Amino acid sequence: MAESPAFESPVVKRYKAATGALTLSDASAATKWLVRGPEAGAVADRLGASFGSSCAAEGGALVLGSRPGEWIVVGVPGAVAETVAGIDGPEQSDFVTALDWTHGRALFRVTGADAPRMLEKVCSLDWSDAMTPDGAVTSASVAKVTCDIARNDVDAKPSYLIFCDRSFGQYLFDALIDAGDEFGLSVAPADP
Amino acid sequence: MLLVPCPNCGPRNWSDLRYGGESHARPDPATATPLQWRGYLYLRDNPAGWLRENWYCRSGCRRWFTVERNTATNEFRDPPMPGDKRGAKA
Amino acid sequence: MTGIVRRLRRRPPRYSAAALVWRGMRGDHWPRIWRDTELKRSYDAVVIGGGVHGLATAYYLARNHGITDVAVLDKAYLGSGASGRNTAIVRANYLTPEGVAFYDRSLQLYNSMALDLNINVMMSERGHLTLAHSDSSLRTMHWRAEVNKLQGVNSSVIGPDEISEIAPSLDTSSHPRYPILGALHHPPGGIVRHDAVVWGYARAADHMGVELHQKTEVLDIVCEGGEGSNGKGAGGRVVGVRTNRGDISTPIVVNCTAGWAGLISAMAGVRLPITTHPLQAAVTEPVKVFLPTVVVSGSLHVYISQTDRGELVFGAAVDPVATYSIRGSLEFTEELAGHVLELMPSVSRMRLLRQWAGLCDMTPDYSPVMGFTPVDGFLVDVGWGTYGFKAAPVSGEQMAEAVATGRTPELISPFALSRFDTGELVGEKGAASVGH
Amino acid sequence: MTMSRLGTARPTEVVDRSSKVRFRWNGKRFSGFEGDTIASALAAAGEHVFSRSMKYHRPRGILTADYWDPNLMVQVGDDPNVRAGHRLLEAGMDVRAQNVWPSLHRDIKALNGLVGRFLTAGFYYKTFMRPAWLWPTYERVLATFAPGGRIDPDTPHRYHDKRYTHPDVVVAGAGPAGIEAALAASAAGARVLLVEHEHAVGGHLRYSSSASARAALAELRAALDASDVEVLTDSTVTGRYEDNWLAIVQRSHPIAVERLIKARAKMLVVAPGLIERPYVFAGNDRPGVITSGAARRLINLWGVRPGERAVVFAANSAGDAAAADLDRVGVEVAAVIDGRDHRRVSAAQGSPKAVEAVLAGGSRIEADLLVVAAGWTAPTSLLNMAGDRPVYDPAAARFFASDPPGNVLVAGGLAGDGSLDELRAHAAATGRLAAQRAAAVAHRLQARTARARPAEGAEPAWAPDERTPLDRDPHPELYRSDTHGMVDFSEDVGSKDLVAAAREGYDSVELAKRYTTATMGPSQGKLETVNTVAAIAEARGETIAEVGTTVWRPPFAPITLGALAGRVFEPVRVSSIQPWHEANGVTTILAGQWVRPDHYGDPAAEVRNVRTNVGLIDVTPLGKLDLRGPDIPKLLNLLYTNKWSKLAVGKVRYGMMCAEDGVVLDDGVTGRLGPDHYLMTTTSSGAGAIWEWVENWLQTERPDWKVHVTPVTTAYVSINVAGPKARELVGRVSEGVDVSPEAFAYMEVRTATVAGVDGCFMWRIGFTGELSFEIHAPAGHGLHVWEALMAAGKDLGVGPFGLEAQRIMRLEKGHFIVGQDTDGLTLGPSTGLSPLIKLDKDDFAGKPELAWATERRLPVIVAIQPDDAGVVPAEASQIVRGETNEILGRITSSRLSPTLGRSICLGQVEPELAAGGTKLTVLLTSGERISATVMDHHAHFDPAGERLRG
Repeated sequence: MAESPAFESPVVKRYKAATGALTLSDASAATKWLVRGPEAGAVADRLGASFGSSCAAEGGALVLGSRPGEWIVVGVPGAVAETVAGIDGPEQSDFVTALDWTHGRALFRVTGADAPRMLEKVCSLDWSDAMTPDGAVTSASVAKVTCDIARNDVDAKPSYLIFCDRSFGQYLFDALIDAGDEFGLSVAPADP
Repeated sequence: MLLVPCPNCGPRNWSDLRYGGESHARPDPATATPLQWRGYLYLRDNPAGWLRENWYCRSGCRRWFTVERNTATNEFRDPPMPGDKRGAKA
Repeated sequence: MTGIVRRLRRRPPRYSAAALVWRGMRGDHWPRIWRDTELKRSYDAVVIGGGVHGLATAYYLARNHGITDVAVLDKAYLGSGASGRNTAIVRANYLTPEGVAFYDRSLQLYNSMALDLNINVMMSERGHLTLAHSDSSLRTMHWRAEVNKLQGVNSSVIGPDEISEIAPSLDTSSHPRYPILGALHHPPGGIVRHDAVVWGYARAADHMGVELHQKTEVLDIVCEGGEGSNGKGAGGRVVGVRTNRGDISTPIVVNCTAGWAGLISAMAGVRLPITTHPLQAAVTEPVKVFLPTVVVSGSLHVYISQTDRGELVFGAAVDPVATYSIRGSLEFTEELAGHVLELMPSVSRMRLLRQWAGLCDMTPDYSPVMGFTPVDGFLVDVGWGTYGFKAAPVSGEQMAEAVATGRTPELISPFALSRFDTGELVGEKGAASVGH
Repeated sequence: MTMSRLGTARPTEVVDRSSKVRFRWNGKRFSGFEGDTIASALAAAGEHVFSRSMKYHRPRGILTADYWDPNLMVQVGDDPNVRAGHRLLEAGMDVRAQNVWPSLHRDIKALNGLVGRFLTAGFYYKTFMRPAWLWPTYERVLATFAPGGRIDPDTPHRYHDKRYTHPDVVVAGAGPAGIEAALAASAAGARVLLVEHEHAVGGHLRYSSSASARAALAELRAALDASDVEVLTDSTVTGRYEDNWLAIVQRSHPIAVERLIKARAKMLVVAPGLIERPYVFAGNDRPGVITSGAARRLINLWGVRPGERAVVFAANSAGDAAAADLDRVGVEVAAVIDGRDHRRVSAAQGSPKAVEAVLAGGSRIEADLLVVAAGWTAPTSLLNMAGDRPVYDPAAARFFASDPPGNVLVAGGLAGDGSLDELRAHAAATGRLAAQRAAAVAHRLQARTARARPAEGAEPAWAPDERTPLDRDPHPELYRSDTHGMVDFSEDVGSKDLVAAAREGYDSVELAKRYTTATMGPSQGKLETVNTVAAIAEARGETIAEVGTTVWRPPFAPITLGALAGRVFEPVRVSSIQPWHEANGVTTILAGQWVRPDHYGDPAAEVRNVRTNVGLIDVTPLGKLDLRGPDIPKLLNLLYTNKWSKLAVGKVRYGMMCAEDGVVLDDGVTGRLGPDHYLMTTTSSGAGAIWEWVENWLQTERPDWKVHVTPVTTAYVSINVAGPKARELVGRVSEGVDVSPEAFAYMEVRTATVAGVDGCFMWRIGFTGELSFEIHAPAGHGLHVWEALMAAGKDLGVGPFGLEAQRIMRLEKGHFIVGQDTDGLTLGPSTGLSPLIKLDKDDFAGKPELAWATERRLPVIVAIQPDDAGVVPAEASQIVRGETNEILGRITSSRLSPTLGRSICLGQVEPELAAGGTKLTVLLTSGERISATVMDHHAHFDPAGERLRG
C-alpha cells in the first residue's frame, strides 16, 4: 500500500505571518473522532467530560462534551486513537458508536485577550467568563455557520477551538479574519 | 429576539432553532380515516394562548423538544425568566 | 327591502376637485365619512372584521344584491388589522390558472375602484418585477409567465439589461451573492393606497345602508343543531352573535378576520387549516423618488416599493413562529436591510424610520379558504396569508354572491374548505413563498 | 432674527474657538469651530432658513437645535436626511438644503401655501379621479413633492460590522439620572453599558448656566471615569425587543460608518429625559420661534446668540432658565409671558427676519425671537416596545409609565420630577435595584446553561421595587392656543387638519394619523405626538387620557440600512477539489450554498466524452449521512417508500422519500457498508432538510431505535467516474478491490484504497446512464484522488464534466430531479415509480396518502420528444389542448441531446395523456404551438440500461 498523501486543509489561501496579540490558526489537520452513547454510563465515565465541558484525556487528547450523549475527541492521531480504542467494541453493553470525523470538520483556533470581543462580532453567545469559562463547550452559529466551540485557554489567554463543516472552512476562516481586523488579528502558522 | 428555553443549551435566540409548530400526535396510519389523517396534516388549534409546540435546537444540541408558549404574549411556561412579563401588542 | 329605500334616501356627498374648491372657499366642513349608529338586535347578515375583505363583502352585498341590512363588526377601528399594515401591492401574476383568474378580476376591480367608490385610492400601475437569482427561480418565473399569458394577463420574463432600464438602482452586475439573472415583469401590477380602499368601501357601504360598528368585539357565535357543544360544529346553523355591545340575532355570519380567523371559526365549532404568523414591514425616511416600480425577490424574501411620498416600503416573508404577538423584531430589519442592500447597494445611507407587523392567516397551500362551512350560515373568507389586500375586491364580490345566492361562485370554488378533507390542494405554494 | 457667535466664550461651551472648520453650505464657503454641529455653525454665521416644509414649502429655521429638530434635515455629500442639529461639523463637508426648488430662498412651490385652504388633509383622496387617464400624470406631479434628500447611485455599502453584547444593565440616557443609575449598578457589581444619544454625557446639565449644575456634572463625569461603566456616546438605544434584546445604534465609531450593537441586557434602565414640546399657535413654525431648550443649547453649548430681542413664553422653569440665559448674553428680553398665569401666546407674525408675538387678547410685542417653553413629551418609546401602555397625568401634563415588565426600570424625568438631588437619589436606587435583579437573572442563566460556570448558592430573590416614587410637579396643560398652528412640522400637518379629520369621522387617533399623516414623517412623533392627541381630544370634546396615546413603534432613533445590514454573512461551501476546477477554466454555478462546476467550456463536448471515453464530475455536495446501529433497516423502511430489510452488505439500493402528505420529498441511494453501518445519500439541495427529517423521526417518533446519524457530506469528496472506460481508469488507481463486472456489479458498494488513500469506498451507480463508479474519498485527500484519476486516465481521454453535462445526460436517461420535475404537490405515484411504493409495509412516511392516491387522478411525469427534433421548448412551456388555452401539463426539463442529436424533454401531463405515443401540443414561449410525442419510457437513451450495467 502506498504512503498516504498529505492532509489537504480546507483553507487553501495563503496569509501573512502572525504579528499581533490576537491570532487565528488553522488546525484542521488534527484528528477528530465523534463518539456517541448514553449520556450517563460507562462511556461517559471513561471520557470524563459532561455536556458543555471538556477535559484532557490521559494520552493528551482533548475530550469535548459537545452534545448530550455526544463527544468530540481531538488531538494528534496517536492520542485520539488511545482514547477511542475499543470504545464502541462489542463488549460494550450500551449502544455506542465512534467514527473518524477528521475529514468532515475544519478546525480553527483563535487566541488573545480580544478573542471574546472578536467572537462577539460573529456569534450571539455570551463569551464572559461566567457564561463561557475556560473548558466550556457549546455549539452555535458563527457568521451563520453552525460550529462546535470549545474554550481552551493558552498561557492564561482566552483561546477558542472552532469546528465547522469542512466545506465551510475557507469561508469561515475569512469571516473570522474580517471580524478580527479591527483588533489587529493575524494568522498564525497551522496548529499541529 | 425571543429566547427559547432549550432544556440542554439554556435560553437561546429563536433564530438558532427551527420552529416545529403545534405538537400533535400522529394517527395510526393503519387505521386512520382520510378525515383523521388530513386533520393531522392540515388542521391546527392555533389558539391565542397556551400552546404545546416543538422546537429543534438546530445550532446547539440538535435535539427536538416540546415546550409550552403563550402565543398571545410569547411567554414560555418553563418557568419564564424572572421579570419578563410581556405585553402582546406594540 | 328597507335597504333599497334607505339607499334612495341617502345621497353621498361627491368627492371632486370642484367640491374641494367650493368647500374650501366657503370654509364648509365635509360631512362624516360614515355614520355612527346604535347596534341593532338583529341583521340579515353580520360580517366580522372591518378590514378590506369585510367591508368589500358588505359593499357588494348592498350594491350587487340589494342586501343592506348588514352589520360590519370590528373589535378596533376600521382597517386596524392587516388592511392598514400591508404593503399595498396589487398584481395578478400568480402561478395556477385558478389563482391568475381570481387575482386578475381583483386587479380589474382595483382599476375601476376610484370611479366606482368615488374616492381616489391612488392606484399606481407602475409595474412589478419579481427577480430571479437562480436557474430554478428563473424557471418558476417562466412558468408563471406562460400561465399568465394563457389567461390573458400581461407577464413576461426579461433579462438584466431590461431590468436595468426599468430600475437603474438595481445591481444587475454579476458579482452579488444573489446575482439578478432575470425577472418576471408584470406591467399591470402596482401599489394602491390601502387606507383609501378601506375608507372607500366603508363610505360606499355606509351610504347604501350598511352599518359599521367599530370597537365591537365578537365574544361568541351562537349556533344550534350542530354536533359539537352548545349546538356548534358540523350540521348546525348560525342564529346569532354575542358582542361586547350586546347580542345580535342573524342567520348569516361571514368571517373576514384574517389573523384571528381561527379564533372566530372556533366560536362556530369550525376548525381551520390555519396558523397565525406575523408579517413584518418597515418604511424608510423619504428621499427623492428614484424607484419607479415594485421590486420583489423571492429568494431574498423581500419586496420594495417607493411611495409617492418618497419612502421606501419594505416587506418580507412571514415570521416562522406562530404567534398573535405583533411586536416587530430586530432580526427582521437586519435581514431585510441586508437583502435590500444586496439588490440596491446605493441605499445604504437611507435610514429605517418605522417597523410594524400584522397578523397573517397562513394555510398549507398558500391559498385562501372561501365560502361555506359545515355550519349553515357560517361562511369564511380567510386563509389570506400575505396576499389578502390584493384579493379584497374580488373576494368581497364573490363572497357577497355566495351569501346572496347560497351557492359557491365558480371563481372561488377551488378555494373551498372541503379541499383539505380530500387532499386536493391548490398549487400556489411554489410561487408564493414570498407572495408579493 | 439674527443669530451670531457671542463675543466671549461661555463656560459650558463645547466649541474650540481656536480650531476653525471650513465647509460648504449650498455651494458657498462657510466656517465654524471644532465642536459645532452643522446647525450651530450655520446659525453662528447668521443663517436663519435651513429647509422648506414638505407641502407648503414654508421657510423653516431652528426649532429644537438637537437631533429631533424636524427643520434641520440636510444632505451631506451622499448622505441624505442628516440631522444638522446633531451631526458634528467636519472639514470639507458639502452640506445642502433638501426639499427646495430651485433654491432655499426662492422656492416656487411656496405658492402652494396660497392655495392651502383647498389642500386640506387628505385632499388627494377626493380629487384627481377624472379623467382616469390623467391620474398617472397627477401621480408624477405629486411624487415631486416627496421630501428628503437624494440617493447617489454610486454610494457603496461601506464597513458596518455589528456586534453582540451581554451586559447586566443597560442604561438608556446619560443625563444625571442615567449616570447615577449606571454608577450605582456598577458599584453593586453589575456590568453596565451606559448609552447616550448626545455627543457627551450630562444631559441638561451640559447647557445649564448654574454653578451647582456645572459642579454636579464635573462630579458625575469624574465618577464615571473612575468606574467600570462602559460609555457609548452619540449612540441611542433605539429598540427594545423580546427578552430585553436591545438595538443600540452607535453613530460614531472609529472604524464603522455606523454600528448596530445588539445587547441582551439582563436589566434595562430607561432614563432618556424629556423632549420639549412645541406649542400650537398661528405661525409657530416660523423661523425665529424656538424652544427654550434650543435657546439654551445655542447659547451655552455653542456660544451662539439666538437673536437680538426676545419674547419668552414660559410655562415652566426651563423657560425661566432660558430667559435668564438670554439676558445673561445680552439678548434683550422684551417680555416673559408666564404660561403658569394663564397667559398665552396667540400668534407669531412679521417680516421674514422679525417675529412679532401676538398675545391672547391682542397685544403685540416686536421682537426677532420667540422662545417657547410650553411643556414636555415623555419619550416612552422603549416602554411601549416593552409592552407598557403609558398613561396620561393631566396634573403634570405628560405621560408616565404604567406597568412595565420587571426587567425594565425607569429613572429621571420620565419617572417624575424633583430637585437634582432627589432625581439622583431615585436614580441611584434604580441602579441598585437593577443590579440586584440582574444578579438573579445571571444566576438563572448560569444554572440553566450547560457550558456556564455553575451558579453559586441559591438563586437570589427577585428584588422588590422599594424605591420612593418621585413627585410630579404640576404643569399647565398647554397644547394649543386660541389659534391654529403647526402640529407635525415634518409632514406639514396643522391642528386645523386634525380637527377637520376628526369631524369627518377619522376621530380615533389611529384613523386621524393615517388620514392626515401626522406623526408619520421623519420625526415619528417625538415632537408632535401629544399635540396630535390633544387636537383630536379637543375635536371630540374629550380629555387626552380618554383619547389615549398612539403607539411608538421602533426604532426610536432612525438607523441606516447599512448599519442594520452590517456585514452580510452569506456562507458558501466548496469541495476540496475547487482549486483544481478554478485552475482548469471552470464556470461555476451557485447551487444553494455550494459553489459547483457548471461546465469547463463546452458541456456538449463533455457529454460526448463521457459517452465515448470517461469523465469525472465532482459531486461532493451530494448529501451523505453515515448511519450506524442495529435498527437501520427499520429506519430505512420508515423513511423510504420501498423495502430495505433484505439489503445485503455490499449492496446499494435506490429509494424515494415522501412527506406525510404523500408529496415527493427526496430521493437517492443508500448502501450497506457493514452489518450495522450504512451510507445514505440525498439530493444536494435536500441534504440539510433530510438530516433534520431523519432526526425528527428518530427523536420524536422512534426514540427507542438504536441508530446514530452523522452528516458526512463534506467528510468525503464524491467523484463520479463515468463512461465506457471508467472501469479501466478506476482499476488503475485502486487497490484492495476487484473492479471486474463479475466481482463488482451494478448497485454494489466496496471499500478500497484509491491513489494511496485508505478509507475510500465506491459504488456502482450513475445518474448519467454510463458505466459509473462513484468514489467517496476522505475530503482531506480529495484533491489528490481527483488529480490522480486525471493523471491516470490521460491516455483514456479522461476529462472533467460539470453539472450541465450531467443534467443533459440524466435527461437523456429520463431521471427526474426532485423539485424540478416534481413540485410541491407531486405525489409519489406521479413519478412513475409506483412499483417502489410498497403499500404492504406496516408503516412509512406518507403511506396513507399514497394508498389513497391510487384512487386519484394525478398528473404523470413522462418523457416527451418534440416532433421537430430541432426545437427545444423552454422549461416551463405549457402543454395545452389543441388551439385552446386549456392547460394540460408543462415541460419540466428540456435540452438538446448531443448524443441523440435531437430535443428531449420531461414533463408533467394529465393522466389521460400519459400513454406512450400520445400526441401533445406544446405552446412555446414565442407563442407558437408545436406537436410532440409522449415516449414509452422515461429514458430517451439506452432504455434497457445496458451501458450502465456493463
